[in-house]
Amino acid sequence: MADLSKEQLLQMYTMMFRIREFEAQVFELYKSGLMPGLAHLYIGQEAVAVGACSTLRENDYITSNHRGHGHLIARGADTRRMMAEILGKKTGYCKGKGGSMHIVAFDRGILGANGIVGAGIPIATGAGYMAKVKGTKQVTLSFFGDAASNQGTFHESLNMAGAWKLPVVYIVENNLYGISVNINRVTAVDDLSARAAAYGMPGVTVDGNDILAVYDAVANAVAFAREGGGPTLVECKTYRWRGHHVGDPAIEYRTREEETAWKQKCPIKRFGEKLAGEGIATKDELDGIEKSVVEEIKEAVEFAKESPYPAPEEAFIDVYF
Amino acid sequence: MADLSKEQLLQMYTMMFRIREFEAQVFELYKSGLMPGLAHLYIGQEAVAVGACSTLRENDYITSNHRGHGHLIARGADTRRMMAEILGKKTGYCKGKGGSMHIVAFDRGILGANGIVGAGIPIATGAGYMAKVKGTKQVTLSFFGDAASNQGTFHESLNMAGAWKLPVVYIVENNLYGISVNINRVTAVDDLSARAAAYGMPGVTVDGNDILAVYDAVANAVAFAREGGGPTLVECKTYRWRGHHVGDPAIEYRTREEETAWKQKCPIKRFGEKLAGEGIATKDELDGIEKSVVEEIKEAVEFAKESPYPAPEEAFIDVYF
Amino acid sequence: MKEVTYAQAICEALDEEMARDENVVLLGEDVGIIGGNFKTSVGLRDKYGDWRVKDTPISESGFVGIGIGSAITGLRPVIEIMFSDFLGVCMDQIANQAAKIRYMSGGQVKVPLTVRMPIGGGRSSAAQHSQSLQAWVAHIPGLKVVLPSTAAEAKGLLKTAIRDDNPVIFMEHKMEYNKKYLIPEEDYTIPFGKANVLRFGEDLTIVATSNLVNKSEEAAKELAKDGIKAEVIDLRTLVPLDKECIIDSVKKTGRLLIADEGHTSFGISGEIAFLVMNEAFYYLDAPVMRAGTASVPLPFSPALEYALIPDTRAIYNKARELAGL
Amino acid sequence: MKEVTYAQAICEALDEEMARDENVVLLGEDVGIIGGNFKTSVGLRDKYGDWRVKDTPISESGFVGIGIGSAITGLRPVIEIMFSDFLGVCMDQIANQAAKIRYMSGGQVKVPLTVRMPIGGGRSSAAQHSQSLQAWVAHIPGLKVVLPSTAAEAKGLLKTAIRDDNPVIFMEHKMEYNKKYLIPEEDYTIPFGKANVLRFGEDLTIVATSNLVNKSEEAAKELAKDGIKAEVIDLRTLVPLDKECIIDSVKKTGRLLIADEGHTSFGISGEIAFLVMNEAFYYLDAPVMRAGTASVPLPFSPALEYALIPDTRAIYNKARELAGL
Ligand SMILES: Cc1ncc(C[n+]2csc(CCOP(=O)(O)OP(=O)(O)O)c2C)c(N)n1
Ligand SMILES: Cc1ncc(C[n+]2csc(CCOP(=O)(O)OP(=O)(O)O)c2C)c(N)n1
Ligand SMILES: [Mg+2]
Ligand SMILES: [Mg+2]
Repeated sequence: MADLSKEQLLQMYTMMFRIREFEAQVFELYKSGLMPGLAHLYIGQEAVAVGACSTLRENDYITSNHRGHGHLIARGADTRRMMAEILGKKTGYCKGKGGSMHIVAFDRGILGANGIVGAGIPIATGAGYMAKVKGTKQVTLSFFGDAASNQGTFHESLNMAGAWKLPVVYIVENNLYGISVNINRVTAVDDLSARAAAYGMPGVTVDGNDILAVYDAVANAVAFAREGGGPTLVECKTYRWRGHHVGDPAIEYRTREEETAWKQKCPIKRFGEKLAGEGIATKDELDGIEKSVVEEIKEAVEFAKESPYPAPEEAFIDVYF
Repeated sequence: MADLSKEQLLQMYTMMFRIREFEAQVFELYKSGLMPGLAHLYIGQEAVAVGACSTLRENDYITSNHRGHGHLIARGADTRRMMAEILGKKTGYCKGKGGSMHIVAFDRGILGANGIVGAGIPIATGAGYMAKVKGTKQVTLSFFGDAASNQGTFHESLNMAGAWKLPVVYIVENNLYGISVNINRVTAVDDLSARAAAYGMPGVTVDGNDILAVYDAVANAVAFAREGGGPTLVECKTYRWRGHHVGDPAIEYRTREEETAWKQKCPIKRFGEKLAGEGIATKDELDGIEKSVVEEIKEAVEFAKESPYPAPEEAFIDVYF
Repeated sequence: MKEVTYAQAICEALDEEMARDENVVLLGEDVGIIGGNFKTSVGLRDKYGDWRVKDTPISESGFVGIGIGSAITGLRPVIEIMFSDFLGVCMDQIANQAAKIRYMSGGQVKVPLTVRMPIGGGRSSAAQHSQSLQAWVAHIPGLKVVLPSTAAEAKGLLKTAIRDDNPVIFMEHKMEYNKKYLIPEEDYTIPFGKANVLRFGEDLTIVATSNLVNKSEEAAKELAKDGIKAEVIDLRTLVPLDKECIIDSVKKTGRLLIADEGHTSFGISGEIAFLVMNEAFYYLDAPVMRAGTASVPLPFSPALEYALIPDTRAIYNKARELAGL
Repeated sequence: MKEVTYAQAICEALDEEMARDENVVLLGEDVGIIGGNFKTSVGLRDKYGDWRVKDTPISESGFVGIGIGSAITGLRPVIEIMFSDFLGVCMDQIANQAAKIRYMSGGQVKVPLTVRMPIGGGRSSAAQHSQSLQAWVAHIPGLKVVLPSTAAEAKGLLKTAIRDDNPVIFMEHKMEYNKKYLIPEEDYTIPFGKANVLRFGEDLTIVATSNLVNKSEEAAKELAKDGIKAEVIDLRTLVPLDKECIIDSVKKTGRLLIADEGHTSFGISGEIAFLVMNEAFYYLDAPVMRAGTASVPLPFSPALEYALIPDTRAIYNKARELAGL
């Protein structure tokens, strides 16, 4: 953690906990019937989003996927407007038009979550193309899952990024499953980073539950991209604690043992212990952070609940013919 | 050439020359205005189709692409019905409905040429899935070009074939160009066989102008597939002597030097010299073969020219609602 | 008769056809271990094994292509696309390959392929998981398009689809999966191209698809209270289309309302209106009307979405307007 | 005025817009070194460099997505798809991403993207290279759909498309590329949503798209000899659609023939017929008719293909029938 100040480290801890708490409250809202539709919780994968986004500059970009809350929060999206969007309220980022799977926060360089698996990858590559053409030195991070790496868009995008040395870092969060399907049943390679070789770009696999390992790997990739070296494929091995979405009990397709084993590798607990262990933060400081985050998210939930729904006629705004 | 009898070797020579002569006559028909539309000539790549198809059994399958005449002839399609199809006649394989890019010869296990780049790859994979499910031990060869290996269908198909060990051999004919675009301008890897590693399957690159090298590589892959070992990606480096299609002079995007250099590596001349050099066939035998093939193709052209066009109302046959 | 849900009826059709013909296989995302995202193949993997009920990677173009290649070479595959919205990632295999191969080959090969997918809004699934894209596939020659409105139809029509030697796009409605219906005990199939007249009437005709059929029936009951006798026709299949049934009804009633959940603009209602205008022009007492989804992407918020998707009330109101009330 | 081909007019529009705005870039297969498969970007790579005129791999989903991502972040890309038939391999990026992102984001982002592609048969290109798929894109809210019928229109409408802040699907006709036309010398644009009345008449209206506009004009000349005065309307854009122009004309003539090369079945003619029926029902003296491509895949052999694609004679004959002769 050489190059990270205490402030940055605590900020990273805060972000991870903010995601955890945010998702916990989304789950509550779902159970209490206040959330329309479904949501895909990020709990267990916090180290990936936070480790990766901590390497970015203000004007960099990210694209996300259906499991996007964590990426957005890590990139600094406003939890109030996010929560409002998830409840379908007018005060949400998308005025209620997007919902959990489609949150865009353009002011934070968040080009969008996406409901189509693999569809954000070419879009991220396009942001990279823009940066290359205009020489803006901006870097784009593209977050997607293991299963998305089997979509044609993954292949087509990484091939072009590799050939044209576009400043994009592809982050595949390998949480072992695409809904109910274990990656080993549908893909013969163990490390998805091995696919980088097919595109002439570096590929690296890291422990996705170790935020500092993620930070280091992505920081290198971002620096490489910014200097014109081209793209990198970073595989982060991790696990989603909850079902595929809030309504999935995840009973049939994975074992309780597997779940417990991974929960023992909790990325937040682990990072907290490291910070305490190395005397960077006291237990009290961390507790203090958690308390204030709980408060913040409680307010976000209140804000979302109290916000009005959009008026029906607003459905006809924001589309052009 | 250990395991190949003289008869087989001469058969292979005959096939290569048959393709060369067939394509030469297609070009003539185009220039004389007798051929509707366009055609993509296989001249220069004969060793790939013939070397690969010579490894197959009667009931095996192949899928082809837009540059398909060579694959079909190598697989034993009737040159008369092919030529008739290319001229849009009723006696053609597809009764004039398909044309050069869509010839199917189901009786020869030819599942079809294809006008959509990369689209034959999943179809070949499906034939492999059938063979796996039914345990028929049939193997499918899928022919496609370097540029097709950048389509999402390539990625999705090879991933499934690798994961499920399907009996399919993927043959990428790397002739350096997709129309006018050199592969090096759009892809960062030199050997496309390197992509096999992304799917957990063996990958091999061979000299596509050396028919015996192609034969050996594909024979191994076919045997491996037949025994349940799964798919292989075989890259054959070769070159198309003509433009992308009969109407393309191929002036702007490649040099005359490059063309000459490759023509000096003529796969037919090379194989003929080897056969003569090793005393397997005399110059006269080879000349005899060429003469009879010229005759055969002349007849095919005559047959095609004399055949009637389909009646307009036939357009409404073979489609079902 | 027995009571099953729409999803169970689909599962029964798959089960019966797989038992009947070992060449029938099912491939799709999550169709195996968990029995499908909408529970339409529960228990089938245990019964028929992993090869005949295959969980696929997220590679729609690839596995639709596997369906085509295996169909041409001897299987009778059923492919599940998790949402019809995902047609976008595999449209080439469906529209340029499956639909055209038989024709392009001059009839040498047949493609006994069924591609199933849910359509419809109403679950706050937003713009990429709520579309009803029947207009895309109905426009492509070589594809049959089926839209079952009840569990009984879903089962009978799916069995017909699986036995068909040509590609069939089978569109199920999301909001129907968990609804209970009575279906026949015995083995049965329902033919394509034969619409079902659910209710007879002289005042106006409502031609409906998928889950708007049920809503149209409800609307008709309301209309009856107003003294308006509406004839309700369940199209069942868009391709083939039962023109005769539609025309005969309109000739009788002189008024037609088309109820289809797709976006109205350049959707399927235009074709039916064109047909009716050409075959029953002088019988029409009023312009053909339609109830469909407004032409904007489907928004997430229920506050916005519900207003856009036609419901019983919308159909009722349009019908009253059509009747001149 | 000066004489240029339809292809050159497109090239001029690209050149002028690239010179005017450095954010305009062109990506597609073979658009660079050889200046495009149909020669619509000759010389542009030499002039603007490899990054602004990019030869892409055969990865339509990927490079349409590059168009979207770069459009959202500041470029104004023009993407060339070599044939409209290939929409099948990139429809998700076009219909689920480009068309919906602005809406789904609640208006936070705009997508100034133009996607060009040729449509049409007549070149013995067979089933996968001859389609006119305007019905697919016109059905999706969020996409503008443009079909220029002449070189002058191609240039003026393409410049408007490039300057538009929303995704525009720009469909060029293959058979037009090498035709010569006179176009204005000076810089000009043509607005979307304004149809062009090419010929005035009282007896019937022909509403046409793309290269059937020219054929409709020719047919109208023939009809004039028979004493039938046909009004010919060039739609120019399907979305936005100039309803007023169509309705006004039909109110005058009472008879409408729609000429569009797409497959007639579930194609765009139904929507126009529906519209006219609803807005001019009592002015119609006869059912709306249409000239389009029969609903079978396009066959290769000229002997089969020509009979299926509407030509001047087909339009003429339909019009006579419509006029009651
Ligand atoms: C093209 C497409 N196919 C299928 C789906 C349905 N779907 C949504 S999420 C998902 C699994 C994605 O798995 P992965 O990419 O590993 O991300 P994770 O959910 O594990 O975070 C699937 C199949 C979709 N949204 N888009
Ligand atoms: C999806 C799709 N995109 C583009 C095309 C146009 N096209 C036809 S052949 C071709 C180049 C194919 O190159 P390659 O795969 O290397 O085969 P080769 O022509 O070199 O034999 C292209 C771009 C197409 N037919 N299909
Ligand atoms: Mg996953
Ligand atoms: Mg090539």
